[in-house]
Amino acid sequence: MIDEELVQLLTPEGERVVHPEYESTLSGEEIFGLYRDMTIVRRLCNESTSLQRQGQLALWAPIQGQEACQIGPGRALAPMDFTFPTYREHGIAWCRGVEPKEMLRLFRAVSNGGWDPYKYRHSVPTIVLGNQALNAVGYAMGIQRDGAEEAVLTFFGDGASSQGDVLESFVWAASFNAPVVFLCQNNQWGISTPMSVQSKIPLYHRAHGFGFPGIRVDGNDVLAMYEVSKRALENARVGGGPTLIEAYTYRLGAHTTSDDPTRYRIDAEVEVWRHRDPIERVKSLLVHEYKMKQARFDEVAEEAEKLALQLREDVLAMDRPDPLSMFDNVYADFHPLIEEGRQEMIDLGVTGGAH
Amino acid sequence: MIDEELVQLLTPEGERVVHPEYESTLSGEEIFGLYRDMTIVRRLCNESTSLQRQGQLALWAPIQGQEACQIGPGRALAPMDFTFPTYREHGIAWCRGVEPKEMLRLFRAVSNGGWDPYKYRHSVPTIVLGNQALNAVGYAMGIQRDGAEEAVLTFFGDGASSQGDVLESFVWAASFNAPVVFLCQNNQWGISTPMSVQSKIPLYHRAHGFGFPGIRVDGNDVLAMYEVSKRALENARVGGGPTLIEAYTYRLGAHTTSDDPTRYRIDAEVEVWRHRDPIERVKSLLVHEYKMKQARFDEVAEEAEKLALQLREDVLAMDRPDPLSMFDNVYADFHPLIEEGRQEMIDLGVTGGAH
Amino acid sequence: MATKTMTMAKALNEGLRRAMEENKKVLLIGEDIGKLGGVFRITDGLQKDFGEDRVIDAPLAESAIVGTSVGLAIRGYRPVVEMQFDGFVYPAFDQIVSQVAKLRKRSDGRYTMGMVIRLPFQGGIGAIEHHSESPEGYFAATAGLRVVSCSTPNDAYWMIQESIKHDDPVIFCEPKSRYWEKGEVDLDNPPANIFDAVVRREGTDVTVIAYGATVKTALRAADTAAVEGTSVEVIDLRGLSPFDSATLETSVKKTGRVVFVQEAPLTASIGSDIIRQLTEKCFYSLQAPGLVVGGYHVPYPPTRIEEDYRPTVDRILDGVDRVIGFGS
Amino acid sequence: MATKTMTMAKALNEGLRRAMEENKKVLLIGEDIGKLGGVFRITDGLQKDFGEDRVIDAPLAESAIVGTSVGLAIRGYRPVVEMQFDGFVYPAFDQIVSQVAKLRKRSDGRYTMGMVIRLPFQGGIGAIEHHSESPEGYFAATAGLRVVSCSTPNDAYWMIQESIKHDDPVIFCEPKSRYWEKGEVDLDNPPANIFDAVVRREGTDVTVIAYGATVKTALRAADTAAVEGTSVEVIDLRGLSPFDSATLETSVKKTGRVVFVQEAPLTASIGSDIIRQLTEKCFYSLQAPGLVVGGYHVPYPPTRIEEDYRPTVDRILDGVDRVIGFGS
Ligand SMILES: Cc1ncc(C[n+]2csc(CCOP(=O)(O)OP(=O)(O)O)c2C)c(N)n1
Ligand SMILES: Cc1ncc(C[n+]2csc(CCOP(=O)(O)OP(=O)(O)O)c2C)c(N)n1
Ligand SMILES: [Mg+2]
Ligand SMILES: [Mg+2]
Repeated sequence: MIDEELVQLLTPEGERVVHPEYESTLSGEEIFGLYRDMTIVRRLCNESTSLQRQGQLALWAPIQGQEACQIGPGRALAPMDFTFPTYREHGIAWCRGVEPKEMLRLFRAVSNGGWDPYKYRHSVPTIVLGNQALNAVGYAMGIQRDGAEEAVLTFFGDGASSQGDVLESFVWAASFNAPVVFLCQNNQWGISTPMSVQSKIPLYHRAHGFGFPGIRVDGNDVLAMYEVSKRALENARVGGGPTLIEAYTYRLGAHTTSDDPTRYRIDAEVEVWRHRDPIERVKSLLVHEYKMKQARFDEVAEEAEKLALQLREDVLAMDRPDPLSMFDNVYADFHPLIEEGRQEMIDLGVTGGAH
Repeated sequence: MIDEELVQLLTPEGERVVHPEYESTLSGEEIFGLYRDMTIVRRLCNESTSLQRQGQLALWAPIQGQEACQIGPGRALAPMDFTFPTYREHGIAWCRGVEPKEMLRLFRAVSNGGWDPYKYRHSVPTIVLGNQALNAVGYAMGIQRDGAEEAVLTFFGDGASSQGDVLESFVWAASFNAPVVFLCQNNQWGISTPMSVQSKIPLYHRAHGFGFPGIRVDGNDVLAMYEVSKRALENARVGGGPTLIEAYTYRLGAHTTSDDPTRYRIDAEVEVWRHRDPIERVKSLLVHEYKMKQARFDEVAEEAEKLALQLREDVLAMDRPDPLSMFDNVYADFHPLIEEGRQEMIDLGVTGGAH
Repeated sequence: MATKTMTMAKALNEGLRRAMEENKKVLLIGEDIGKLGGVFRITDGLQKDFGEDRVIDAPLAESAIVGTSVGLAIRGYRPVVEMQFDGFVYPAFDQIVSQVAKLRKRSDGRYTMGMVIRLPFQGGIGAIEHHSESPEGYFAATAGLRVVSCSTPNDAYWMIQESIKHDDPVIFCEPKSRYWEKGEVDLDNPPANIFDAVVRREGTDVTVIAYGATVKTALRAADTAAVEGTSVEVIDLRGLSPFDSATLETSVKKTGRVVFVQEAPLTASIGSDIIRQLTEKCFYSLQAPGLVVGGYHVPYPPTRIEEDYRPTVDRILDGVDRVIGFGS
Repeated sequence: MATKTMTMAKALNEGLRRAMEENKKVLLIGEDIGKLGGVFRITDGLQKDFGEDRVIDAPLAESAIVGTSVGLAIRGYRPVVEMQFDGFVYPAFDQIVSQVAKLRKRSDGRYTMGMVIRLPFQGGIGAIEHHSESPEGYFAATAGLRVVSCSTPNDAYWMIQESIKHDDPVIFCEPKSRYWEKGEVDLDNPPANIFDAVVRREGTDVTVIAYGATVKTALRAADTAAVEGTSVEVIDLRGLSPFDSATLETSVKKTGRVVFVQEAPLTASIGSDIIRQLTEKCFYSLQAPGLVVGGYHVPYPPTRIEEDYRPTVDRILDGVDRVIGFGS
């Protein structure tokens, strides 16, 4: 896996790597912050998986193994930047301040979105693969027209990289020199489809063919993810145009809780990647270079535990929406079919709220 | 225009160029054949333009300036290869043996196609930009499954290169190592949209990002177009996978007879390209290197003239189709709405044939 | 100013200009809409006056045109998209159905998809394939969208402005065969309820409902019918989805007979649905089942025979005769 | 062999297997259909038995899946496409509408688009957005396509084979909420006229027409109605476009009342159109206007409330009551 092209600042063993172009600018405390983020996000993800197993969620899309891909760029964002996620960007949502219970509204099937995208500057999830890449470029074109120093960060997977929408978004980003950073989490799998079906060569090369920089980063190295994202975002903000970052990583868990990965991949592969865990290597660095005590890690574990319990409580309290709410926010303005539907439902005596 | 990347075997002045990788393999008579093809195609194109001006065609899409882009690859094809054109591939159609009057059925608005695609191994025109690139890859996948040594050649323009379908076709061609050659005629304009809106860098680079070779050829040099296409097709036939050929050329005429290019481009630009005429340079070569006499060229002109007159005659004789024919070939099998429609039309007393 | 005679193309151009003057957030985006002014010249001169940032010549990709417009709308802009022809809207279908139509809902009302997709639609111009389609039914069937169509220069002028002001996404269907027809445009006084149906000609025997290019054909049919002693009421639908049921019901209750005219084939079409609804609402008034006169269930034919596909005066009159003669 | 009890999922799997055995030109193509057997396991085991060349795991791009299938069909293959979910067919809409539906016509009958697009459709499985849609109306409205749907394992088994054999492109709508329900499959004797409507339960008071998942709901509603003394005839439409008008007319002429049940919203829908046609054909028999009970005009809601969106037994009964009580 570790090839020459890959930007890596921290080995799986937690040792620093000297890279000709990038170096980590973060203090020990800042790195600890990233450790904390990743640990919490993983704990929340585990809680969500078990909530799903217990029938409390319709579905869950785990991010185990991909925490660094999201926490790195998530913390590299400036407050006014805007992000366009898919269904798996829980780490980004966390960095943007979305409340965990808001993230789970979609998965509890009580909402098709879940949070206020303007409040967090984090768009609602896009499930139709690739659509968001074009929406992100459009938003970035809006930034240009406003003359603002902001950037857009958008996400897609190795699978979605084959979608026309993603590829068209490269054309547009290049053509308009739009302030957008494309973050492709190449976790090797699109459900059961291995990366090799989507491309025989590394995905970051695509960008070059469209005329903008592409770069492959060790997606399990949060320091590298942070630095590379930061520079790409800064570059975008000041008119330097788009960048494609390929975060080379691995989906340790199932595609979603509906998936059975034993059907299409072998344990040995998963094991190899377990040894490249993004959290462990940072912990190792913190212990060895910054001499952080176990107590600090325990504190984080405790905090994560509390948040997980809180999330569980919040999810259980999340009621079935009032069926009449399906008529809300479809149109901004009066629409006769909405009024008719609402009236019909009332006449049918459909009762709102929990059941 | 003439940059280092460009494969050129013949200068606009008709002088041979030595290229490290390609050399012309054609005899004087074969080159004369290409001259003849180009001359005839141009003459037929001019006739079609005037037929349109006289109200005999609904529309015409001229190929002036792009003859070499089509005659080169058209003559490089093997009989069993299959081609997927757009609306402007009259030169390819000619090489495949499609009768000129068949090419014009679309433009006289008496058919949505015009010829038997299996007879000529040349698909019907695709007007929705980019669709054909995917169809071509699918056909190529069929060749693979048949274990046949055949290749597919498909066409699109610089404008269409931005379409998701074209870009997805690159993904698929690479993934399946499909025996397909993509021929992008970069004629600098997509109607009024200059090439720079579609890409800031040469289009052939795109292929590299998808993991297969891309090559830029002087699209006004029929010798280069022939050799490069031939090698790419051969390579495809023997399992070497796809190639993208960017034929760097120029649309000398209007986009179609409905278009007014004076609104968006200056005469000077057109003039520059007139001096790079694909036919003139071959003629110059034939005169200087092969000492061909004017009589031979006159013969071709005469032949072209005859064909043009024949075309005119054929077009004028091309009757309005029987309105009832709109119900034919929609479905393979019985469909009640087709029968109802047909009956309704008969009851309305709609008469068939010319009026 | 008062009123001015102009083509529908010019009226749309003036309407776009005024919308851009009144709101800096209005942007135009489409293929060849800059220097060329669009293949129908609807945006003629606008890039010159408003700049390349507000009149955007798009790379050639419809999904991207709509997809980036979604992002621009999220950023607070009001994109007005030009689709070059009806038959080229399909590459953008996914963005329209999955994002444009649903983002307000998905964001619980935070996102406003204040966006117009202009669609030169219907046939009648002798074009080649894909340039004469009537895809409006696909959009009418999609919750979250509004679909409208204009049939006169005055309506075109005001409707495009109203559509741009609207906070919902509007599929704006322009009858391309009528672009060059002239009419009076009142530049000062917007008509009331521009998306409601309007009675274009009063009549007592049969109601004929039409929209876009077929309104004029319906009016011509009414002229002919009048000569033969049949009084046809012609209604221009304007808002296709939602549509103004009240005006239609009033008319159908009066005439007891209704013919719907569209260029689209009938299956799962707007006309079919409106006839179903009118049947429900006017059941006891109807002397005959409502009919739809539309395109046949075939791909749009080569245009040398398109006039046998589109609803002609003859075919409309045949429909009128059928509802009058029904049962006898 | 005779008959065997199996789920609809298994019946489809067996039907595909048999089609592949009988014709070497039959290929399957779709996302995750190989080792995984598709997210619904409909293609389970087929790649193992027929190889990667005949059961093709596609790169993730629906337009390409359909676009390459077109090319394969031109080459003489019979591609059977799996769309992973209804809501992901839209990226392929352009290829379906512009190529699949029109190439036979454009080539004057030389090209045979013998191709099946399998679409797990309708809701009821508690999924997240885009996994519960009913896009069949878009395809029914498109000339050149056929649209069918199955509601029992036996029909599923035979219909998929018939669709694959058919020389026209078939949009094959599979009611995903019924995949796991079992039924008898007669492996030897194909039912006659498998695309024609079939009376699933005889009745005299009201005709209820349904397809896909709603057939079972309609049957349950008929059970309940029977208890209340109303005799409901339930018809499974099967062929959605074209549809078998004769069977419907016979029933409606007998009952005088008709309710159409679908999950799709009503505007420009299949139900609307069939009601319009039945109204025309059975005008004097109808005691009440035909009704459509369907989805509301909103994006498919979060699935915790999907059962209030989909036609329930209650809503169907309400429709039945309305056509019975009409006018009184
Ligand atoms: C247009 C579209 N097609 C199919 C799907 C179904 N689907 C959901 S996730 C997925 C795989 C995505 O793989 P990738 O892009 O690598 O993202 P990952 O799940 O690995 O994060 C598929 C096929 C979809 N959501 N959208
Ligand atoms: C999907 C689609 N969008 C728009 C059009 C309208 N259109 C026809 S040709 C053309 C320009 C094409 O430019 P290019 O691909 O460079 O080909 P050229 O005409 O130069 O040969 C456009 C926009 C179309 N045919 N299909
Ligand atoms: Mg992946
Ligand atoms: Mg071009």
